[in-house]
Amino acid sequence: MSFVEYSERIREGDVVIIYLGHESMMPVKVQAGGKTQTRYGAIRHSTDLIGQSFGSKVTCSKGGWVLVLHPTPELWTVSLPHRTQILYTTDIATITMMLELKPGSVVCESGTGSGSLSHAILRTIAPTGHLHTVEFHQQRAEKVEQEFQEHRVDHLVTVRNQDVCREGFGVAGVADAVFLDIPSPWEAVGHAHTAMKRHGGRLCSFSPCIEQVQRTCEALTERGFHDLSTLEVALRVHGVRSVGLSLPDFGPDAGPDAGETPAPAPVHTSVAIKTTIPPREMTGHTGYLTFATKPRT
Amino acid sequence: MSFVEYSERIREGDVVIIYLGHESMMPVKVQAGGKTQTRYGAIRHSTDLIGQSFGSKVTCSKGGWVLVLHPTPELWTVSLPHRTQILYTTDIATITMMLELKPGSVVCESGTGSGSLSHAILRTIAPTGHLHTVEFHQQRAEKVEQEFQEHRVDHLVTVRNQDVCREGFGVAGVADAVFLDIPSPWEAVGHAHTAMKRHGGRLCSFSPCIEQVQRTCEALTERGFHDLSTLEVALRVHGVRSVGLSLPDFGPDAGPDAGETPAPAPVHTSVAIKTTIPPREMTGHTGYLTFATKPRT
Amino acid sequence: MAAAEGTEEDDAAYIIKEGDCVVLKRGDIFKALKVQLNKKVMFEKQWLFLDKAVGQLYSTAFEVVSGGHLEPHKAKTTEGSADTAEAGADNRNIVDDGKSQKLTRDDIETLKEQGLKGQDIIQQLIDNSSTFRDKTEFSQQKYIKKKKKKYESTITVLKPSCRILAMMYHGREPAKVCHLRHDTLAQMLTLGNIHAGSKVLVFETCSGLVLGAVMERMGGYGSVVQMYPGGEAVRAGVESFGFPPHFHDTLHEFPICHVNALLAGTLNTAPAKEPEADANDPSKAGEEAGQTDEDMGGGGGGGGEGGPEEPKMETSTAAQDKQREWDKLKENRLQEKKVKMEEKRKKLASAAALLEGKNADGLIIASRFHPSLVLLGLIKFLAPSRPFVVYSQYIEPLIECYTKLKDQGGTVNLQLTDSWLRHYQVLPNRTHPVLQMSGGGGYLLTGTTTVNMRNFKAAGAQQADEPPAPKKLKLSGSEG
Amino acid sequence: MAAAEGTEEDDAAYIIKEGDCVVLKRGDIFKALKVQLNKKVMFEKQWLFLDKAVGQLYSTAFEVVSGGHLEPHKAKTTEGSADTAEAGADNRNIVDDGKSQKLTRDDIETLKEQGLKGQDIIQQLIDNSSTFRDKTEFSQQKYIKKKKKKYESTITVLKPSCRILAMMYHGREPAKVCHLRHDTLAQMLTLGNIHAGSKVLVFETCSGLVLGAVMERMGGYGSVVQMYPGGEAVRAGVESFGFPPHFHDTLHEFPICHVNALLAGTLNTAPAKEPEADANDPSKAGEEAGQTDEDMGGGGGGGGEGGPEEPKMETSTAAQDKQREWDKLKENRLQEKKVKMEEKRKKLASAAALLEGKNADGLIIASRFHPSLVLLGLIKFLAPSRPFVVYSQYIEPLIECYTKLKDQGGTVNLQLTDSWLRHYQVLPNRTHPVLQMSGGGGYLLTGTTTVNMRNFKAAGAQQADEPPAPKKLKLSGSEG
Repeated sequence: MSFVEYSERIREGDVVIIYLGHESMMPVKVQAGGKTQTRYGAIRHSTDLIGQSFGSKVTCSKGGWVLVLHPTPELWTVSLPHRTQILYTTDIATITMMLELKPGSVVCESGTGSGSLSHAILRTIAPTGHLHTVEFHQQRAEKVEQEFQEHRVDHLVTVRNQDVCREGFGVAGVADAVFLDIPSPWEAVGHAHTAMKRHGGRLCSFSPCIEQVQRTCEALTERGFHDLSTLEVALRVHGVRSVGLSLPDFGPDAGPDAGETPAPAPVHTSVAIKTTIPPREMTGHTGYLTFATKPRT
Repeated sequence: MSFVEYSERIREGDVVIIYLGHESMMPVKVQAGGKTQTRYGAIRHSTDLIGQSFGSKVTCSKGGWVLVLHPTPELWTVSLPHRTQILYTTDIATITMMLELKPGSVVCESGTGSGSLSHAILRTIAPTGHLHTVEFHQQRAEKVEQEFQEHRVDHLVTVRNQDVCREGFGVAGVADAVFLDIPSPWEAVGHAHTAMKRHGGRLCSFSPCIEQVQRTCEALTERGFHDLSTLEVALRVHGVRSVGLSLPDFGPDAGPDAGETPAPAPVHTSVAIKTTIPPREMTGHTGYLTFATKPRT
Repeated sequence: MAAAEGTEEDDAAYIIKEGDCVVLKRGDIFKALKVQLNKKVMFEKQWLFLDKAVGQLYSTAFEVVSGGHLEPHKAKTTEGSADTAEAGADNRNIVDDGKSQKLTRDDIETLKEQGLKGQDIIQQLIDNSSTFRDKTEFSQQKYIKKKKKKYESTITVLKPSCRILAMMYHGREPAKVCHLRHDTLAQMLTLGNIHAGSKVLVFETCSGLVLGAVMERMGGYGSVVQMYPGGEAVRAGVESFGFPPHFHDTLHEFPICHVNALLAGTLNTAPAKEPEADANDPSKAGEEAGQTDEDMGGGGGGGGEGGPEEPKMETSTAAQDKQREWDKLKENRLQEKKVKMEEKRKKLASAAALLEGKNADGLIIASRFHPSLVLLGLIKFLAPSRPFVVYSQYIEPLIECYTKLKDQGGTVNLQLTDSWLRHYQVLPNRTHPVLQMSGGGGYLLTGTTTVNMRNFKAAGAQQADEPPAPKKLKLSGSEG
Repeated sequence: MAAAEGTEEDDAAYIIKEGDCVVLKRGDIFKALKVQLNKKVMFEKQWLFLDKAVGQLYSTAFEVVSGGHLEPHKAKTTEGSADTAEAGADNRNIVDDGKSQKLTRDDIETLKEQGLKGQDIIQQLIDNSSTFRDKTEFSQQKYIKKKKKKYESTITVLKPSCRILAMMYHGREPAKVCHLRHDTLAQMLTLGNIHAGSKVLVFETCSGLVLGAVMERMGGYGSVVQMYPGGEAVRAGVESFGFPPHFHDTLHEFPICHVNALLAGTLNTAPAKEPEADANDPSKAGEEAGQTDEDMGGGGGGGGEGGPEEPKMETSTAAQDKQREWDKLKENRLQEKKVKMEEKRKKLASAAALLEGKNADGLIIASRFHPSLVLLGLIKFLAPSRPFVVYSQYIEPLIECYTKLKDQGGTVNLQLTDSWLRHYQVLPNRTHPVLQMSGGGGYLLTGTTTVNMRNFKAAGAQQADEPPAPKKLKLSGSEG
């Protein structure tokens, strides 16, 4: 397995996703002799995982069972250890398309954070692209670098531990796309410009607050970026339900005695329909995505 | 008829709503001997309208027919002559509830504009409330005053032609609620405070741009308003449709000859379902509604 | 400039009194209750007494002090006050070692014992956090929110209103109001043109919230008829509005199991002939029913066993006494039952009188019942050119409803809608939509009746109420 | 700091060439076409020639000058430039008397004849409007937008991409892509984990847009199998992407009418035995099908009537000549037909070979077909632990789809979603969401296959793929 290539069977050293139930998943590094505790009991790596097919059921020591899934950037996003606020798949999907990422793209990213977006970028630009990701927090930079190795994507990525606003991305004239998720993106717009290819490219800045967007748009316009476009995408998950609707009883149609004696409390029958219900609460805002095009310079 | 009281039959002097088709309506003032041209032909007021029941079909001179409806603030909103951008029913409904309007409420409003919201306020505060509405544009103030008369709600409203930011609402300590729809609402916050009852009340400010909201919220907080809440409501109208879904033809199930000869282009059958389709474009933003409570002073 | 000076208002209307229906508010949480002296009430996992709120003004903020007593809170509302702290640009310097808070749990307990209020404790926590200033705004807010929930206990006592009760129900017990969101209720009241002086039919299974909302908008003028399913009209929520007594005179109720009979003209609202007794006064029914041309059925029963004021006659023996007591008890019970039945009959008669003219001005439906059947049954009571509004948590039944109305004709302006509601945080340099939003507020089908509705033709009159579209007329794409 | 210096790029890749697939852009309007010399093309009600774009760089903005020729536009992009005008606080002083514009129609025509460009004309209009400055920002924008549409003709020539083509289709011809919105397509590609080196099945009736989008993400690595209904695979939209030729080697096609046969192991992809001729080379089928263990059916037919290089033999008479010509024509036609059939057979064989292992890595469905039947038919070709994504313009069929998948088991992570997309205007003091927004982007059902999918049990194995929830486990409310 690797995060950029599917395999059929689990091998030692793989990272797999253990599916425990709806929206409950955990990543596990497979090691010969290793053991992982779940609420259904222990999973013994050597016998339960290694050599098994991805997508298999694994019976745990307590008799319960779980599924073992092939990792994907999307499953990683819902199961990774949070070291920061992370980007979720809805925004990631939009960013990937609007930055026009594809195999071979060279991308600059800052900050790396917990690496949620980084994995999705790597998946899309493999096997011939490269990601330059900058993270100012040393522990986080080290941790994510280790994860890239474990996920077998380290050959596609360079992690730099520096302040992008002061020191930039550490590359010049190479990037097809730049992504900014930092508190003051306007301070990094110049560095983004430097990192990008002469003939142009796409930039995206993610900011939760509109004031950040306003300052970033100003900086982008000043620096000569065009086609500025700020947008938001919100995902709504629908629950599928069978619900009963009561049928009203309007009483007997006619007859001279109708209404003479008080009718007994009528027994209402009901019909069942298949429908969806929205979540009570959904993520209504993560951040604004501002896209821009760097023209040829 | 009046905009605050239903009648069964059309009388001279009434304003009625002629329904020409979906989302196509026009208000008509009924006058003995009057005549109104529609695309279906002329309507003769004396014979076609006066004495007829609201909700009736009227056959026009060209043989086509239209419906004549009782006016309501909502039908007025979709048929009134626009002299400005107007507020629509979705915002109006939210404003009415969040300002806690009800019979007897005293309300201050500025600007009056085309009177779309004013009519809805009057409907709700009748028969014992009062609306003080301020419009700086003289022509508009005169026109709306005339409409209030024609709609038989003039006893419930005072129109003032002045600049609310400089001169306020012309009343003090009487309002249960204040509504602002002006370019710089922050300049009118003090006047709103003055207009409101000592024991408190509710305020709403409508602004299209977030910068206006920010300045207004600052002014409200400074002036001692609390429970600030900024929100947007967007309405989506669903079209009801019967659509056909093609059924895929996966070919004959088995048999040794299957695939021997190229299958003819299969004739797909389809199933029909009742469903809804969203509009291609909907009103995604009219303005931000900022609500606040004036505490007892 | 004609300045109308405000009249000085009477404070009495704004003072919290024993027996008042009030709403407690803490943050975004509401609870409706009646003010009762010496009564422990539970709010947000906290026991408290409302005694000390009595005599205070509405909208006063209280602190819950020891013993669950309320103490008026002189400072301004605390909401947002701690939010103005300085925010770090990012979290780069934060190491999560669990050592950033210098105050220990014991310290906090001591502060609490010293009588420090929630807001002060939070400020102490912030001041003693080595990392708070370095946290991003998002993290700071999360922190404050968490701590607020834990330490703050400012409670505001509010006068109930449709706005507050609708938010309360949707926030705390959405299932009790069929998940009707407050802004959707707002649309219903406006699209239904609910106003003073009209006659409105309401069919709801929303605990009375919708009924109460309609009554608030009617302001005690006009009539509301609650069309109810089952044995009894349910409307506990109406009580929470704390309407003045005369509002209730405008409220009528009619069990839908009599709808067909009423439409067929066979509903007998005259005093019932019971096997055991027929103590009824036929004149009363007419009195209540008012100026209606209703067919009152086969006339009332004869006189009865006398009124409740029947004079007592004394006897001497104990056995007789006992027998008499027994008889009396029995008779009282019978009497009570009769009175109740008579009341019920009168109610039915008065509601029937309102419905019989088939000239209601509005119809509001919001229930767990199939909206299509309910609407088609009740729309017959509407006058022409009147609005109706049907709420459903699900869209599918409203699609059916829409289709059937289109087929049978007699309505125009049909519109099937839903809406989304978005709240904003507006703070200097930290303005953005609130991160969590409601996933949905339900669906509405609205329309206007026409004269055709009355001469309702079962079929074959498809879309007869739409004028024939001439060729030049471009119809909007959103209609079938 | 390790600074990697960028290598100097070859401009050749960025130069517009004859025969290139390009996209024209004007405002928010896009049009995809091939660059052809001396060819009049229509764009936004304007005739133009692309000749002068050839040799220019991509993303160059052009002005359309007289004769429909393009002229590179040296200034910066004009978008938003006129928006920075000063705005009046309100419209109070505006009287709509139709006299506010000092320029007459003739003036404007004169300006145009003088060769004034659209942007300049608009500026002239603004300068000569007595009311523009007094209009509110909203009115100013409306004015500029209207005028821009009328007078501006700046056109940008872009290199096609999934982003641009998806916006183009949704904006101009939504019916051709089943109303699939570009952000929904973005979700599909990400949730489908589409990436280089995988084997992806696509079933679409979106003119090839979805297929092209998948191919772009695969970058020419791996295989895409278009599962197509009807007689021929439709994918005009793929052409608009302008992929390099080797991309097309990764594209395969399989008519769904052979799905059952393939699954039953009865599909014969060997050379067909035709009544008139059986010119087939059995070895070729194997060659194309590659390393598969596929059951090739009953073996290929025998040799044929020789290859196309059959030597010609001369004869003398005209009649013979005619006869010969006739024969040859006939033979050529037959030959052509055979070649075509052989190609088709080979295509089928190669696609069948890819499918037979039932080990595809992804499945994307976006069509006007009933998604439930399509998904249940095609999911069988997926390897376990692989994502699938089904798009539908309507939610109802996906509810059915969801229910059936739940019933039959073999999938997890089922999620039924829709999304909304909101654009913002960000301008000093005029920041707000764009007033118009899309009403809906369609619905997606996504999930992951499990091993069970293979040993698919028709029924009785309800939700067998969900681990049994222990009592302490709180399941989210959003799952049935």
